[in-house]
Amino acid sequence: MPADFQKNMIFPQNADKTTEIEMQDLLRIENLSVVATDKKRTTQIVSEVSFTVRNGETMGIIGESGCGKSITAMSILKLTEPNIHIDKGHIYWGNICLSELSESRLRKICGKEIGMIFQEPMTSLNPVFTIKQQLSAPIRLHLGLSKPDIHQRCIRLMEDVGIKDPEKTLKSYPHELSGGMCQRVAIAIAISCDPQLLIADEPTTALDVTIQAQILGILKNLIRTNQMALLIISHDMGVIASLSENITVMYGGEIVEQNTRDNIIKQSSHPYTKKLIRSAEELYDGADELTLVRGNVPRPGENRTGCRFAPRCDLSTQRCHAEHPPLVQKERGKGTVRCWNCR
Amino acid sequence: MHTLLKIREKTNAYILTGIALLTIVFMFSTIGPLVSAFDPLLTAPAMRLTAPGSVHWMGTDDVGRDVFIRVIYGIKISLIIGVVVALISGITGTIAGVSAAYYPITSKVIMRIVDGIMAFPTIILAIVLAGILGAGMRNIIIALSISYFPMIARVVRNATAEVLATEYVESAEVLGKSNTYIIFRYILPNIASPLIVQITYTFAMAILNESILSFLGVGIQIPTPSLGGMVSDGRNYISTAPWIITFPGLVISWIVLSLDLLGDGLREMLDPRRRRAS
Amino acid sequence: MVIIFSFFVIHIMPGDPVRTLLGDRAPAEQVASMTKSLGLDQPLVIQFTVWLKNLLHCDFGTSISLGEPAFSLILQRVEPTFLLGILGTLISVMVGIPLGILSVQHHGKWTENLFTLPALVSISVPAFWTAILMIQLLAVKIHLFPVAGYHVIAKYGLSKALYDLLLPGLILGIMYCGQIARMTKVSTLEIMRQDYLLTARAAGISEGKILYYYALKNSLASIIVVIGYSFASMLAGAVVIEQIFNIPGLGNLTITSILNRDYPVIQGTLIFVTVIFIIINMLTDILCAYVNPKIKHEIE
Amino acid sequence: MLELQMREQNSHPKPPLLLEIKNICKSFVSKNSVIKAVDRVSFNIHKGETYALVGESGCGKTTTGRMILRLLDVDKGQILFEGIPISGLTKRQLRKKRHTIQIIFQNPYGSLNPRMKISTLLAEAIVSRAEKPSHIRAEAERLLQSVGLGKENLDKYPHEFSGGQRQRICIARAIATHPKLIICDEPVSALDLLVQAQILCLLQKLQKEYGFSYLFISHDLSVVRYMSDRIGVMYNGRIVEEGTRDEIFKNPQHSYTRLLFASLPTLKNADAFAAAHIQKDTETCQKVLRQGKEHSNQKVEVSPTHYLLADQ
Repeated sequence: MPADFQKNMIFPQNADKTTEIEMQDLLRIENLSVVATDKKRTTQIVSEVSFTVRNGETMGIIGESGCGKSITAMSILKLTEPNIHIDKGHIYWGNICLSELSESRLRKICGKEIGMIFQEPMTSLNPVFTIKQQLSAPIRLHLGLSKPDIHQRCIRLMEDVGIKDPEKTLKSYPHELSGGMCQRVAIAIAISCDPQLLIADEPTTALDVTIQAQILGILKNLIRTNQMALLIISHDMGVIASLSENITVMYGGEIVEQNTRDNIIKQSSHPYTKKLIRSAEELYDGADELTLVRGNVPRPGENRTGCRFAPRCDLSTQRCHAEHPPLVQKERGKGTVRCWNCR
Repeated sequence: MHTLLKIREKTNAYILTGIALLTIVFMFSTIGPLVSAFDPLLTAPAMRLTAPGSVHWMGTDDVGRDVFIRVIYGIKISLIIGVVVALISGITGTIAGVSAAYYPITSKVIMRIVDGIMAFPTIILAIVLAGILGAGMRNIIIALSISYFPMIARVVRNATAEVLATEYVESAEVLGKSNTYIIFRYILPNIASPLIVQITYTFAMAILNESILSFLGVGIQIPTPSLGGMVSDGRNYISTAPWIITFPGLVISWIVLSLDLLGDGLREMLDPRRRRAS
Repeated sequence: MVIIFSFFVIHIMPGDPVRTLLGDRAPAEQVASMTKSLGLDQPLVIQFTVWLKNLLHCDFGTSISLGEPAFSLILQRVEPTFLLGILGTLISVMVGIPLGILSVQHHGKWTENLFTLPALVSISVPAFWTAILMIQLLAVKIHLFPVAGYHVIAKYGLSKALYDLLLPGLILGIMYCGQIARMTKVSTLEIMRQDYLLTARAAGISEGKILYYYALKNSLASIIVVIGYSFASMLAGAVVIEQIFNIPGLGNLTITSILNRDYPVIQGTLIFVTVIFIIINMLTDILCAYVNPKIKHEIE
Repeated sequence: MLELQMREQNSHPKPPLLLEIKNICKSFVSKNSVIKAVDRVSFNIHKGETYALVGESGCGKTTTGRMILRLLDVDKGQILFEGIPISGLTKRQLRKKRHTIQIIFQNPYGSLNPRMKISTLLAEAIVSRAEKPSHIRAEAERLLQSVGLGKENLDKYPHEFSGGQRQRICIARAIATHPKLIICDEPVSALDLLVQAQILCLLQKLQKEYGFSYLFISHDLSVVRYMSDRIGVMYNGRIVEEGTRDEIFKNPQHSYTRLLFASLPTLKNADAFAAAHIQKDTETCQKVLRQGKEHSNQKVEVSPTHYLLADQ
């Protein structure tokens, strides 16, 4: 089914046009800026973020807390708090501009073409509905299957995410399941209508390492068998590295480097990425001394002349403090980087 | 200074409106006696049932007493009862609630008593208590305080239990701090928000219920002016002299509404979940 | 447990009940004989067991002013009060829940005040005052409703009884709808912040369905608690309304017995109302557990 | 056991014992069942050493820490701190002893009283020390500086700081009492990677400076590797394997320990990692799960310092 899925895909806007366009770019984010407004001021949380997720491809966004990675993901389906909204830029799903779509049409894409899972498995399922009720709701809504078909599909989905006793689990309520099980169910809900893209926002952060490994395994398996694209967001380099082909590194609300995974891990350019990789390696592989980066992550809304990493960077020059570097194509090799000192 | 600024930043329209409305009532009741030449108890049969006018701003009642000055005194009594009930039930409720959360054995006893009292509907309890104790301001205060302290005790107990479960209280225990220290420096400051909100509501409810008690004749006794009692007195003259009951009723609603506004506003402002989000 | 308390609360009261009954100037021997006849000279524990034994036989003692058994007096008066409570609850639910939901829907906009202010006003305005004004306006002036009184169902049928209770029920309903609206708003707003609604949104469930079906089912448990509580308080709050509308209900009985110092009846009504209060609490607990299985899990 | 200890002391001259835990048990009773949170756990901590308890959530490591602090009482067994049984102390004695063991919690947002200024928070800790310094404020400034924060922060409230900074304040509070043992309950798991490194380094630096011991509780093997001298791997309330850091990392024996290692995502074989897990690990996990419930009390010794619990 996944193979001809792409061919049969019809967009509600202009059905005949889509068949001609080569569906390469699944999700394209262009110059996305997100702001938070309260009574008195607006704070820029995400600025000029652009990236593309192609069909069947996996993209990982890594960054520390407060770097805007989750907000970026949430803005795609407009799931942010009401006071946080897109200021500039566009989000394209194929050739539909999601950021200009009406609420009701956006909801038709949510769940059907794009699935999403969240960080806290224990709170991401509704406590007053059974697993079956929650799992069958999007199936009924988007696919309009008959009751026995829905049940069949539920069972299959449960098996897909590695749940041993699907019939019993379907009847239970979320509080009767463990965190790992809840996350499996959440994944099942997200992929229930065979979306082409799965957005996973810190899917394993709240889980134990052994469970994390299982969930990562399940995700890997799913994207391979369903030929699904994945946008995974995490602060954990290990998680990102194990799932994504391309990596976007975010810092202080903007992209600092973008490249394939191997290039990021082996020959990253930006000082921040370097530090991040180095720290991860040291922790995972064991080191007697840890690399230290002084200072703290900038808070959204702090003054923003110059490079955002400059105050913590060992290589920063006067120019770094004075001028904000643009995100440019690297001179050698693929990828983009935002730094005055490395091109 | 810093906290003051923060408070101003977060103050919402409800609180401001509530405070403004309360201030007006308060001003009214302080300035009122100074500008009005009448005595709240002085009857003037000749002037009975006079419509509101330039002399009697709110008219006169069935025995010719000036409604305006009686309303003013009624406000005073209502406010005093409200404040005292809120304070008494606030303090006893806090003591009961904190000790119930803190000491497991006391907890059982106190919470049984609290549950026992709360099993009675508040108004019935207050009426019965006031009926048994006899009318009069002191007894009303006692009756209302007994009726309301369980609610506060419960709120305080739950809030305290929440605070006790936090790691910062544990960190104080690990430092070897005494229970008294923890209660005063850790628990009380951190349960202040829900407590203040609950006390504000109690204030409002006490005023409302005092007027009900007085209306039913088990509250403030005649001839002392009370808002509820005035409505009761004016009942029979509603078609001829509606002003007798209109003004006191309006004033009760005014006071209670402003306190409820204040309470809702405070709750919204002090809500820990909102604070975390900001 | 609570029954024990309803006994002791009354006995802890300051003042000798006999003195209260007979007045301060009653002769000493009359007080003594009265005390004896009421069994008040015996130790508290024995008094309590006797009282409890009688209680099990639904015997609250005999009314002093009316000379009838308190229990049958109470039973006679239950009908209008219950009917009034049910009517009031229905009205308050029908007004309160929509008000609450609408204020959630308009949360953060100025229009929110359109729905929260009426709720606030309904909590704040004293019911006895509105009742009097309403009678004057709707019953006396335009004869829409009967002014006062009550026709027993057995004699006159349900519709007549309901017609009598419509205006008082409306006033009670309006009085308590504020609380229901407030709870609906607060708990639904709380639920709307939960992560699981994010999951539902991400699955493409429409915003309307999320509010009316998903979130409301979650907040239903706390709304039910308030409904149960306001039904119970309505039975109590009927005290005032019954007085004004001259309805021969429980509240009316309470007030008369308090004013007459009719001690057994006071105690009887108090226990009766309390037992009903407890039954309602139990019912709401069961209902909550049914609505929200997680609560059931926590209780177990 | 005793023999083992003696041999241990013969082969390596070790610093004196600070904390001895002997067969402690703790169960929690809920209405339906009894959960054995900690089951026959024994280990020792020497002066100046870092002992790590590794395990996943619910394995009983946090409960163990809380029992050492006597925030919880033990059901069975004994905890000796400097040879004195902790459970035997009266409340007053305990309060006087409190300052010798301190704790750093996982969540830096919940472990500082939000209504207190930093200066008060620190002063509160300083005065509970046995001998009090004459200038509390000066001492507070010194403490702040030693955890890498400026003294201008003294008059701020906790909510003005980031997670990493708050954790520094927690550390300052913990060391303010001059403790002999600090229990670090997942001190970095709520922090970002780069901040984690900062805090871990700070903890190491302070240990060198003050010479206290750490009981380092964590679920994260990579953090543990950096911090610990000896490691106890906990599973289902029991220590299933104990050894020095190198022994555990180079030669893990128990299947659960191995599973933990296998679950650790790395950068080197990232691609293979997740792929490998889908088939292999559900089976391994099931096996481990079965084993965990049926451990005997018999210890299999790998080396004088390295043992594991035998399957039944």
